[in-house]
Amino acid sequence: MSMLAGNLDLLLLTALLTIVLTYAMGNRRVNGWCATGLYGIQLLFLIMMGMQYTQATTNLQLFSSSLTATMFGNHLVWEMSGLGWFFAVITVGAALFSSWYAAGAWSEKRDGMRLFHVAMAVNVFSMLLLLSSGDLLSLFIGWELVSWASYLIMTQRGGAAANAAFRYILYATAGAVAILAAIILLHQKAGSLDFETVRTYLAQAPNALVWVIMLLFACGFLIKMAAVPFHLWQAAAYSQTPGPAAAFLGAISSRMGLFALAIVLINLIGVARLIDMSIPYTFLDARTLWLWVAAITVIVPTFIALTQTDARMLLAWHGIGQGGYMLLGIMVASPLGVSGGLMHVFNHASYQAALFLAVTSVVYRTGTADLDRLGGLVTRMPLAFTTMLLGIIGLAGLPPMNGFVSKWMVYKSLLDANMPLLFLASVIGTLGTILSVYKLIHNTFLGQLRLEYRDVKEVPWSMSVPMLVLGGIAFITGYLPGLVLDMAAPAQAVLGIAPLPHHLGGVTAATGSLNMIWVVSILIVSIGIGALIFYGGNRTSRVHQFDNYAGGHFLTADMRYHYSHNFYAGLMRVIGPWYRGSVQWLETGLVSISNFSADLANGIYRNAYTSAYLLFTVVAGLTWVMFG
Amino acid sequence: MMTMSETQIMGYLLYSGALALIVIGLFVIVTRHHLIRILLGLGLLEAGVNLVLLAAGFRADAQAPIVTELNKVGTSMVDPVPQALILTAIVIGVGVLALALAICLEIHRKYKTLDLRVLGMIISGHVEDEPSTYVIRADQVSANKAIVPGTAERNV
Amino acid sequence: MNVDWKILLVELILMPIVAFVVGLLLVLLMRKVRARIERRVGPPFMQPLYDIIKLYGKKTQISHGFIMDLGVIMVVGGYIAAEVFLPVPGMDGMAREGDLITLIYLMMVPSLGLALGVGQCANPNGSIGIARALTSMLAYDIPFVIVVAGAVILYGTSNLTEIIAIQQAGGLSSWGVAMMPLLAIGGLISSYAMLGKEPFELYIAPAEIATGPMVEMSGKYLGALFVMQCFQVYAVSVLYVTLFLGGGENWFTFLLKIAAVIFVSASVTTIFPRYKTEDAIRWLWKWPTGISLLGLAIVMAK
Amino acid sequence: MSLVLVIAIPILGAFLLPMLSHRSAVLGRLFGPIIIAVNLGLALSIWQHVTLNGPQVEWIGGFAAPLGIVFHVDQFTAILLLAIAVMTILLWPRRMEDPIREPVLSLVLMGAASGLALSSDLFNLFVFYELTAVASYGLVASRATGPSQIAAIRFLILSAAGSALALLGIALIYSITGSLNLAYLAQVAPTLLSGPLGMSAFMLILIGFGVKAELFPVNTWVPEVYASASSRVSAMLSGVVSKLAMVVILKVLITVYANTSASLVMLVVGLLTLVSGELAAYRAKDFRRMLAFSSIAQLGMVAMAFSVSGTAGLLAGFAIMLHHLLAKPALFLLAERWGGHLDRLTGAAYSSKTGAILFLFLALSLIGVPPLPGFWAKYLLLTALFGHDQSLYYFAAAVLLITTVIEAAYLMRILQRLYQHKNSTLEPHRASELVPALVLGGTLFLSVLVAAPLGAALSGIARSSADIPAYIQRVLPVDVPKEINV
Repeated sequence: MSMLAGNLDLLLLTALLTIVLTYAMGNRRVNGWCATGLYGIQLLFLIMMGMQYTQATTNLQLFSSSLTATMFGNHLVWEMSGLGWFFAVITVGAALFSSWYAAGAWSEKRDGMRLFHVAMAVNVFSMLLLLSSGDLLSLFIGWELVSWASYLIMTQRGGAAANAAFRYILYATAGAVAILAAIILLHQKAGSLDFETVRTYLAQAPNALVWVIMLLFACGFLIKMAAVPFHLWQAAAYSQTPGPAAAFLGAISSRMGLFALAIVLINLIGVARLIDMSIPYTFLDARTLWLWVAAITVIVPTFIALTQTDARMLLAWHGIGQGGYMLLGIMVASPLGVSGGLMHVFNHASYQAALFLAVTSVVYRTGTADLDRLGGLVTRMPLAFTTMLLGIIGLAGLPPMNGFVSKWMVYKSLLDANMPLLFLASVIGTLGTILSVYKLIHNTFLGQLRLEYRDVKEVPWSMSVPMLVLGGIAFITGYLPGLVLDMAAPAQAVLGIAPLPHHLGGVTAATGSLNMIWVVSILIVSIGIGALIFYGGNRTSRVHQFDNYAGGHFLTADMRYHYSHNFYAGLMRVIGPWYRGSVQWLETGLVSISNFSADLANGIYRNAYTSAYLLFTVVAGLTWVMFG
Repeated sequence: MMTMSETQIMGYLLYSGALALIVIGLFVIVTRHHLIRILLGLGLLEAGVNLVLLAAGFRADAQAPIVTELNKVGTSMVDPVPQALILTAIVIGVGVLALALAICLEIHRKYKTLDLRVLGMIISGHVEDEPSTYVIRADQVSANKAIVPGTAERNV
Repeated sequence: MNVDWKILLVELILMPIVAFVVGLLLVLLMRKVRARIERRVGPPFMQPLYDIIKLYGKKTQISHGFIMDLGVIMVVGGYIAAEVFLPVPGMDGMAREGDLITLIYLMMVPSLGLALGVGQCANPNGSIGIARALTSMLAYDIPFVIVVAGAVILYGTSNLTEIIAIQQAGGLSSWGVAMMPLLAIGGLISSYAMLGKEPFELYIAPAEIATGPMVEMSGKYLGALFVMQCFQVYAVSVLYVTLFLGGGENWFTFLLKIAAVIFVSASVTTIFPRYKTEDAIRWLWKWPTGISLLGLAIVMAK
Repeated sequence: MSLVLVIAIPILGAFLLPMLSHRSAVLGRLFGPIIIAVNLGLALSIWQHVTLNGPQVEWIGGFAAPLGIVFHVDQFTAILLLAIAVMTILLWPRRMEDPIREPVLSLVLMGAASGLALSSDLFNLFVFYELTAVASYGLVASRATGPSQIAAIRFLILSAAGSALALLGIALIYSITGSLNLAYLAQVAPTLLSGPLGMSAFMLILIGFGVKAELFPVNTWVPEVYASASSRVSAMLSGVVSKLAMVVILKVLITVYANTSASLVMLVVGLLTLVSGELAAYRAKDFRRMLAFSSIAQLGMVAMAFSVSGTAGLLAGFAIMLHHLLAKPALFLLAERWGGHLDRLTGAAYSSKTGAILFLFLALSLIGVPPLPGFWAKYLLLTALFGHDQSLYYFAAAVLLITTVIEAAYLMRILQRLYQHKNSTLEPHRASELVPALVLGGTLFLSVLVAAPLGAALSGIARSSADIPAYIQRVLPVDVPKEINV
């Protein structure tokens, strides 16, 4: 056991060492490779931990670290559970690939790589700290560290990025104070903050109090997840972050909210209790409430993404939407659903990172991510195209990629739980995703090639390999989803959900099963047959990419005929009016209210009728004393 | 040999006088804008407060708290503590007043005015858009004069 | 999983072929029905097959690059894969390895392939066509998904063989069309919209080929699309039969039911004029969706 | 060893210093630091003595309470004495354009402040408070720029009027009870001072001392003074003097007006102070003014903490006070170069890196980011407020949480400015500002590392300070008659 305890210590120390070394090495090229190696070591430690989770009996095992403290009667402990482990693996993996990508040719053109790597390392360290928190107070400490670390990584580019990060940190602080309020309330009522006590207290606490605590917690954590109506900050902040860092953030950062939310809602309060807590005057209960929040979070950001004209913005908005699927799956709280939700965390991390890296490669070569200024790059950057193709198939949740598996599990669990409308909502989200990701790949890689990008080259191997590997992971875990399901099993056990019977290929159940080994193999074979049929036909003659016509006229390369702007005009004519931006108004309103009252307060101090205040106070005070 | 009722009358007189002084003082401080007048108001206020202290220590048909051969320790004396307090308070008040007047002189030398409104505008008007280590130049002051006409002339 | 590998292999080979043949017949049927309504004679029996062979044999085959080829290959391959998951009398194929939801998403792969292929053509008209195609996919899939949800909740399973078994066990009264008539109507409309025929044909726009996915599709590219059409018609009608008409007890009734589905919808819808894209969305999100939601409510109430 | 020395030595030194510096400039320049060093030593020995054998009481001139003057020192007082000495040495004027005035006044301030910390009878408190006030007027005006003098005179008028009112309150108390000794008052308060007259006495004292404690609305001098006085003086005022004024109020509150509606008044006043301070700081365009407003807000928090009766409130109050005592002077020292309109700060991080890092650290601590000490202070305050089972206290906690967001807003906005553009016109910090600031910031940082034992010790101190009966026992060993004269 001591060896294992040392394991978490080793992990945290290595993460700390990563910060120190990346700072020490400064802007040298080797810095990135060193960071990558250190992440590799951390991943190794995590895998060594994962070895312990062999069968159901060991799934609940905790890896305790020697890091503890006692503050004002609270005993803070840091120990990693299966849930934390699952997220930690994804975190370190995402950091590994991102810094690998950043270490190579990408860093040549840039300065300030020290800040980049340090920020990444700080993020990883604080996330590991959060994921290995053993009680609510240490959870909060880790939470705050993560928030500020993300601020650091978002703000590094300055300018617009700094503004987006500033907006983020305001949201994050608001969330943090909500969480703090909940924690202190719990501490007052339950007397302690370790999970066991809190769980037993909440079990017999009055409903009203549980409502308050749950809402406070959930608001705080949902802000990090950027769930509707807290979704405004995320896309801007992520899209302004330097490419690889954006890949890292998009892959895992906002999932920390999911992690904490799962602990509070599923582990501490418990689904049964959630179902009991019905909302007065409605037929809803607390669980349904969160399910619908998740469903709306699936739909709204996805259709906002549909309207974006910047590739990074588009991806970031989809990241928010995908978070909704995870929350849906976890809140269904059936074995299938929770496995689906957790698995989707992994899958999303893989293809989202791949997509961000692909877009970054395009930006690296062309200098823009504006979907109205690109096109036809497939012949120039085939590897980036391949990555993006794999990525978008995963993001859209179509076979054979891994995104399909996890989404299938979520759909199925919703149908099994007789929630057709939620199922409908999630499918609508998927359809919207298909539309928008096709727009992404079409406007970037397909269609007309602009003259200025005529002799654009593929990105160097140091950049293309990591993103291809990520795409490969997305495919392999789609082909053999059992791998990820095995990883998710301990997490599920920690959440107190019955284990999901699965095999390497997927899930087999009487009411409908999914065996991706068969599905994918058959898809591959039949695409092979399709190829045979195709190449069986008469031989084709290849024309040049610029050789094109429209309406009977030959189109020369210098005229723009790439149909990219306002791609879904017809659809927008229908749903365009539905984009109200009411949440935007809410935010603006709050800001202006605070500005107004601040001006008021400032005015009090500016033209200070000092002695008049004094007299007034005296009179007021004395009257209060006499008559109050 | 006073009667008890007269003692009460005395007390009422003392307290009401003190109250009057305090109210006048506060009134002056609040309503006047000229520094010297405000300082005078302060003086009134302090005097009123001291009077209250005195009244607190007042005792009918008693001697001054000084032990001489004709009034021994046994004989009834006025409570000495408040008088000590009043002395201290007066001393402090004088010190403060002196400092205040010194500062007033400095200010008048710089700005040629002792009108608190003008001074207030100087300090709050410029602090927002200038470095707080600013220096007020004469023309800026004259601008302030323009805002409140004739303030520069109205001085001690 | 203890299955007889030889039988399985035979099924896997046989099912797509059957699907193709039946699909040809169904396409013929549609064209005949339409011709009759328009008081024409209509094409001869083998016409659909002739078209495909002709297109594959054409001399001018313009390719705009590998992705175009890949897209077309995905179009055909995706449907071949999909057919294997559709149980037909006597052949379950892969139906136990992937359920209804899997099938629906497999049937989306070809449309993605088509989109990729057309996108590579760099023809603005093609891209416009794809944009319209995807839009109308969003339009007709919403009612269709409601129907699917209702069916799955009614039968309590998303396993197609189970669904068929349940209906055949209960006899006519337990058929989907009897149990959930409203959903059956919604399903019929949306699944017909899925075929891209009148009145939802704007994105294919055969009349004015200049704006549609096919604009750059010459020779076997178009041929592949014809093949896809056969598979598509087959898959959609079989799916409908499986969900609502109790599947096929034997091949005769099975084919009869499929033909009936196509006949009814084709003969009804041919007389309608074509919708603009946005009108199609509005219409599909109003009527079929409303009907299906009503049906869903009834199913949930049961 | 006598407590009086702590007060006497600096004041004596203040009188000697001019003569000495007339004799020889070098001696004059050395004299002040020597005095402070001596005081530091005294404070240390007091601290050690107190920690070894508990709180100490000293009757001046042998007169026993309630008539005599009493000095009382417990661990918290000792900490205050240490803080005063340390702050004075850290903020000691280096650049002597006028070798007499500032040093003398600082010494007087030090002595008076120590007296304020020590004395435990109302009139002594008043006297030392006035002394402190005079010294601080002088220090504010000593910069000899016009605005600083205007600020000084406005400050003076407000503060003098306030202290006159405080004296009125004291006079009322005396006329009711006939004594000014806090311990004695604590005994007789429930019977005598619980009436409206007693309460109005408290109101007057609160308003009077509230002027220096930066309580709303008698704190309008704060932005002007801190913006125009030299930043060392601002640091001293916001760091030490305001705290001591707050301590005076605290002494009156917990001894005389414990568990009356006075604590409610305290809460409301604190709440208003907090809100107005944070909001004003959110809109302030001048760096020093912003710091001033944020210090107002911090003192509002202290007031809120003290409004919670019992150990929890005291603990929270002490924590916030000590944290602010370290953080805000450091920020004011940074403001020596960074003062003025916020736009000047654009890119300042590149001209002085250390300053920027320090600002970042202090800002995060002020916002309350765990595990920095500021977080624990806020945590304690929230715990105290939530622990007090009243809706108004819950409301106060909610307001505190919301204002935290505003605080984050204005501090982050400045941080963002600091790192914005590489080209900065600002000259870097001088060592004479950076070194003290770094010392203060370093102390804060160390306190992170030893957070756990520190917290334990602090709660011990709070527990002992909250124990009023023991205090009464110490000050009034013999049970004096309840009534002297009325």
